[in-house]
Amino acid sequence: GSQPQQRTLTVLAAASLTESFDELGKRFTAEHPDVHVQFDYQGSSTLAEQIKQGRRADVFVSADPKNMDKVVTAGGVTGKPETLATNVLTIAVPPGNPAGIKSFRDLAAPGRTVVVCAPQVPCGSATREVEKSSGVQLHPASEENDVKSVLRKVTAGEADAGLVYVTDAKSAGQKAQAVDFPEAQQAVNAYPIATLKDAPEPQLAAEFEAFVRGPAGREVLSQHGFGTP
Amino acid sequence: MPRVLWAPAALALAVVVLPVSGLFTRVDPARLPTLLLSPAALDALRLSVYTGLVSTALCLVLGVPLALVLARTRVRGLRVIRAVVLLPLVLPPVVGGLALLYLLGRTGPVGGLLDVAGIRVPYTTAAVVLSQTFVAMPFLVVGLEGALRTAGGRYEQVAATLGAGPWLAFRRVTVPLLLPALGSSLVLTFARALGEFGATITFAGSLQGTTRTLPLAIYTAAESDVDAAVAMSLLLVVVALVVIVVARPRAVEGQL
Amino acid sequence: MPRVLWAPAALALAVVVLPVSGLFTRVDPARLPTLLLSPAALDALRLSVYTGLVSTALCLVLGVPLALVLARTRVRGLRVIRAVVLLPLVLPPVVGGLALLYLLGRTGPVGGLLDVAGIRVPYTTAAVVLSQTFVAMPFLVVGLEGALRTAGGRYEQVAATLGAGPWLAFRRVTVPLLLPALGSSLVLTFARALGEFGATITFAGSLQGTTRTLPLAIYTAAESDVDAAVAMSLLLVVVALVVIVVARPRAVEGQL
Amino acid sequence: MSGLRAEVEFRRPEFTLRAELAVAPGEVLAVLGPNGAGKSTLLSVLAGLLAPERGRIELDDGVVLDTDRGVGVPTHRRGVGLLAQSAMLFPNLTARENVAFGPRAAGVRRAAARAAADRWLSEVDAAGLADRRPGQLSGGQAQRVALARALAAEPRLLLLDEPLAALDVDAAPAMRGLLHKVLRQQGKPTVLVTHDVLDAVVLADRLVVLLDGSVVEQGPTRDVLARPREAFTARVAGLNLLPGTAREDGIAFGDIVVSGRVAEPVDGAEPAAAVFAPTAVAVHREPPRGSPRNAIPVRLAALEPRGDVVRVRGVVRGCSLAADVTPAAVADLGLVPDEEVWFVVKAAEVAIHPVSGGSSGA
Amino acid sequence: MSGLRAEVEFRRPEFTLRAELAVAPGEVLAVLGPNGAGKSTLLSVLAGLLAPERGRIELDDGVVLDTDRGVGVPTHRRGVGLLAQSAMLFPNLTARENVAFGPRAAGVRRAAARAAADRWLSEVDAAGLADRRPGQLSGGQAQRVALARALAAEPRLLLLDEPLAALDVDAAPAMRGLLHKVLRQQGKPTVLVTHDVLDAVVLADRLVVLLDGSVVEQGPTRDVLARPREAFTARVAGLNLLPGTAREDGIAFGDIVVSGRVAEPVDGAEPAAAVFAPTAVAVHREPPRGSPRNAIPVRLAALEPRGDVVRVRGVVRGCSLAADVTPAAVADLGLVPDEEVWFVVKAAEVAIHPVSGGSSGA
Ligand SMILES: Nc1ncnc2c1ncn2[C@@H]1O[C@H](COP(=O)(O)OP(=O)(O)OP(=O)(O)O)[C@@H](O)[C@H]1O
Ligand SMILES: Nc1ncnc2c1ncn2[C@@H]1O[C@H](COP(=O)(O)OP(=O)(O)OP(=O)(O)O)[C@@H](O)[C@H]1O
Ligand code: MOO
Ligand SMILES: [Mg+2]
Ligand SMILES: [Mg+2]
Repeated sequence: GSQPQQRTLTVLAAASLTESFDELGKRFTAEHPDVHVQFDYQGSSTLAEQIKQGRRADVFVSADPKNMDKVVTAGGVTGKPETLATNVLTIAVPPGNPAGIKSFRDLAAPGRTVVVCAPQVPCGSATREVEKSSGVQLHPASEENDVKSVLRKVTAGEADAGLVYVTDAKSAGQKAQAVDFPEAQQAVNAYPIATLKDAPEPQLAAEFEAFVRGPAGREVLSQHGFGTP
Repeated sequence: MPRVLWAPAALALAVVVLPVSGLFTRVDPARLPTLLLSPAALDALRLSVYTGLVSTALCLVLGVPLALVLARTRVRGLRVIRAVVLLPLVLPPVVGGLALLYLLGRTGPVGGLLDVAGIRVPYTTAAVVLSQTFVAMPFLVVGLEGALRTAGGRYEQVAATLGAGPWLAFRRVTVPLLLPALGSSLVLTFARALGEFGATITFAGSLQGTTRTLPLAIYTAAESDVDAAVAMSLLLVVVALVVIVVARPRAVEGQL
Repeated sequence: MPRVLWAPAALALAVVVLPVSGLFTRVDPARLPTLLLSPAALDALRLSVYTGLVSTALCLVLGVPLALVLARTRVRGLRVIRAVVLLPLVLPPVVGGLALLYLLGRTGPVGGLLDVAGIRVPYTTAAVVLSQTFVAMPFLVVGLEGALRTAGGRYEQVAATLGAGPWLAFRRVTVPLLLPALGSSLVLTFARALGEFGATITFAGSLQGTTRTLPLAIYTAAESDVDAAVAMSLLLVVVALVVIVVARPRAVEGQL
Repeated sequence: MSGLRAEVEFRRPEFTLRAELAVAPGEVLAVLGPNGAGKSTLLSVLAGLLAPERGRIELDDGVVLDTDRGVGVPTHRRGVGLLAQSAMLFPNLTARENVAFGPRAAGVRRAAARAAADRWLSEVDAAGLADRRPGQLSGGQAQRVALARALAAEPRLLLLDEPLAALDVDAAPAMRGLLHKVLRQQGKPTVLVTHDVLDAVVLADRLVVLLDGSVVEQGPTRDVLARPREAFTARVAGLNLLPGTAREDGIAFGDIVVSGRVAEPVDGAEPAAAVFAPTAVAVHREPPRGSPRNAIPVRLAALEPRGDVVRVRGVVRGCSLAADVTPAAVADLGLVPDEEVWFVVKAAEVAIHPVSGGSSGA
Repeated sequence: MSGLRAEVEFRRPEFTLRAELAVAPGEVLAVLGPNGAGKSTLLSVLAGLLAPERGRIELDDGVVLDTDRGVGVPTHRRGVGLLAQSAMLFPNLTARENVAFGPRAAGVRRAAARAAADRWLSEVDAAGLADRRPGQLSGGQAQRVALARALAAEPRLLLLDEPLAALDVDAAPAMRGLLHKVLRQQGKPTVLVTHDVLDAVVLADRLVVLLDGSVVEQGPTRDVLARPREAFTARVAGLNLLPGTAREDGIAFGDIVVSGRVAEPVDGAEPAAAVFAPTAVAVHREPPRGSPRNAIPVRLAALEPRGDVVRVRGVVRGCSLAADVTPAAVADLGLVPDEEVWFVVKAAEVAIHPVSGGSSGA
């Protein structure tokens, strides 16, 4: 639409938020017809680096506190980041669970092809924590750079199991099943949100932040499998 | 041509054709129109073709002279320059994007100056073009330089004896003789620009209509819907094929 | 060479050199040894060089015959084949990786057969090589085909009048005449293989020592430590430069 | 019959080559003809580098081409050696390696092939150039090496396209002598394209004249050159040929009568030609009076010194005649192009030949 | 002086070219020499395609090269036209476009350049080829177009490298005539490399003979050819030259005495040469008895028919002599290479010339 006085809000969000934020964006625009919300979904660390290099945007949502901290340290945000949502690991298996995986321990059994995230990325560090606390040592076939790559291996039938976030397993729909496991609670991942210091639209940014942290946000996020604080 | 060579040639073709054809059998034809005609896909297509053409043109205008310098002059340290030109080839594109960001970002030496002048390059369509130019340039330079080395020199001399200055000889003799190589180099350059992902997403970000080219859109789509990503790849492939099949015959297959 | 062309040539060089040099000024020399000599970096380096060389060799063995077929024969539908060969160039590497996965994965038509035979390609070093071969093949084929078109045909005829069969003529006449183009094409091919990321991570995964090549390691490192990533890029660049500067002069700069 | 036997038809837009020829082993067939007549094309067809629309080529009792039966032996198995108009030395090989290429292709071991190459190089007086690359050779040196390369391959059929054109006065006769020796010794059929009638006379047993893609004359060299039926052949042979209709003791060329010795009986009013050597022609400013001579009025076209004489070219009714006179005579007469002068020739020096059909003419 | 004035020294490993020459406007300088003597190299240096180690070249009163002062005008601003040994037509342009290239480069408008090209193409009798690409031309046709291209550029200095070598008997004289006309008309200096003494005689005012990179003879064409001081020149001129030491009425060549007409006074024991035409030489199996003739014992090296005569080559003490005899005589005598025969020549036919230094020899 080309209303006069169209305003644009730019949101930089972790890639795992793609579906839920797309929907939230639509709802927000419905409430503010003069606002166009632009999303850029990328890995949190890339976004953090871009903000440090002077990227101008209004809102940043990181998939982990670490990358948010980088931006905070660089003086990139106004106010204090708040936790927007949480996410926990689950075991994604191909439909029908051909390898018959029922627990985290099953993943360590020989002959199973298991794919996880690399320790450098948030889902990988969560995996490490679960391994440590449960004492189960995994022998993954691959340590992927992002959680979607893990999921892709599972949906393609190339892995017997993959450790992904609950939200990712959910987004796969029919192509994957989730096997939840209790040890996952040892590594709950938090998604901090903050308004950026150089925000061209600080007012709108605050409104958007309030909106996603409010009831609408909570509803959509939990629909997609996120936990809410 | 030795007959034996048909076997490896067929195998080479298979290496390319089998995976690609397998891929496209997976696309659900019923969903195809919806996937391809979505505003996101069309915006991405438009942006990709536009930036791809602009950056190919940039590579042409800047790269041809560089190839000439490399092939025709005897400056000290030419070998080092030649190696440097190849760097974007081996640099992972993401690192290339970081490099551009460090140079032209607000805190970068050049970006800082531009910022004062009120010009901001990162996260604009110009940044997409720059990323693509950066990664695609070596394709043009290397391809042309080889061709320039094998042919041309003697004909340029003939042109000089007919009174043609360097510029005329270049336009009327060197360029036409170079056309086949230029054609294939341009195809490679354009293809590389069209497929560019890592440097673009790092340096230009990924905003629909401004910086989200087809590969970026495919990547974004792949996060949620692999089928959509594959369908969009199909779009990219078709665009590339059209460009190649339509543009190439004259430049490349035309007998010289 | 017209003097005017020095200006764009210099600009072309700047497009490449400035970002890269800026990148390296950001690396902290004190941390460099630690970063580069970490087992992760060394493993990745070893794997990258090994797979890069193997896949370049594969491209050579398969791609040269294909280029010959494209340049020297008059089969119907040659133009389509030529366009198809270019597909990996434009396909986003991730999609290429998916294609390989669908073909050679456990559930794929070929992978299923292999699985029965107890052979598994994904997650192995072979998968890395295949990914690199897939994306790098067009570089060899396109580069060579252009060169084959411009030169060689008449000399092959001379060889035939001297009693040389196609194979001998190929080995002793075509190949030597092709060396400059082959040299530059091989450099491009190797560079592309060395920098390959998307297809590899999709098809082969990323495991230190087995499938995590330098670009994958750089990517992984970039998630947590950009400086480490840049340092490793430096390593990749140095390797590539060594290969180019050491290997190229004979093949490319040697006067023919 | 062994040797070469060929009948080919090759078409290009605006050009068709039709030729039928036979060359016995040890025999040399010279092919003459103006630029663009199809000489190089003929050699390419014989070598198998160009595929004729229609044709049949037999070599040493084997069929190497038969378009009717779909037989087409590829070049490298025909055993033909072709020395092309441009040397086309492999730029990446030294002169020696170039010459050794043929023997190597024939399976000769490296050392033996090198030795053969060195032998052939010294035959063409290029032994000192063995280690040079083609780019470091002069034009004539390259042509010599190419000749050595063609000979070293010891083909069953040798095709030579102007092999001596680039050679200097010392090299050309030496090379001509070498070819003479080699071609006889080896007992192979040879087809030799040349612009130099000398090559044809020295080297060839038989002669074919190509004009615009067609064979217009064919026969033993001496016969063809002695009794040329085509103006081109006559000019090649260095003889004048004036076409006309037969008369009692000569020919009528329009209102000009040229008398001469009738070599073969000619019926009156049949087409015939008067043939005479340029050396037999004197140039006069006035028609000579009261002596039994032929006097032909011509317009001077060109003056070309040839060694110790000057060849004076005159045109009469579109027909070109030559007279060889001393430079002193040219100076005395003050000859200048476009002047009208008289070409005078004694009847005893003129031979009258019958000419088939209307093929010869001005 | 306007015209060309050059003094150059160009070095390659194993080869050095040293030449000093001057060509006046409208004058044609022919350069003769064996293959590899440096003729093409000389032209390249004059054209500016090769940079000599040392040298100075003046063209029309301007200095285009002076290594001492660091002057080096690039080729395209020298205004030289070079017709190289190979045609080197631009493969992507038609014949007409090739010829129009020079005029276009000189700033002539498209239509005018086309017209000029067509004019030059018809001058070289290649009008019908205007729309062909070089790949579709025969060897001789390509050379004609290249000649037209070089002439159409209307250079200040014309450099021609064997312009007529590939042309047929009809084209060569015509082209020679064309060159003759053009070169005089245009009043430009021309350097013409040739292997054919005929070209030199017809076209050149002066002659330079290059041997192994050095100028060994230089002077008006007739003079040099009439009194060759080098065996090579003599052979080019078609004359025999027998070096020796002067005697009262001839020369002594080892124990062989050759008498003749002394053209210039020669002091006894000075180096001198006997010069005589091959046509003056008779071949005998036995030394002729009782008649005042020179009889030189030779070993037969080669027999080369030349049109209506056979050139018989004999070698005496490493010195090559030629005799032109009729084929009938060759047949009668049954001459075969390697035989010992006598070359007999009347003293009246032998000219005795003084020779400078020891430069001439066997
Ligand atoms: N590749 C080609 N395509 C089209 N026409 C050609 C081609 N090559 C030669 N021709 C034409 O075919 C005819 C015969 O050419 P060819 O080369 O056989 O002549 P030639 O007798 O060898 O002449 P020359 O004495 O000049 O070498 C000429 O009219 C020439 O222009
Ligand atoms: N590019 C080169 N590199 C090295 N040596 C060369 C090169 N070109 C020619 N030569 C050598 O230089 C000498 C002179 O060569 P040039 O081409 O000038 O001879 P030329 O007199 O033109 O002979 P021709 O009559 O055979 O054409 C020869 O010995 C030749 O082998
Ligand atoms: O930053 Mo992510 O959501 O783990 O890709
Ligand atoms: Mg020819
Ligand atoms: Mg030469």
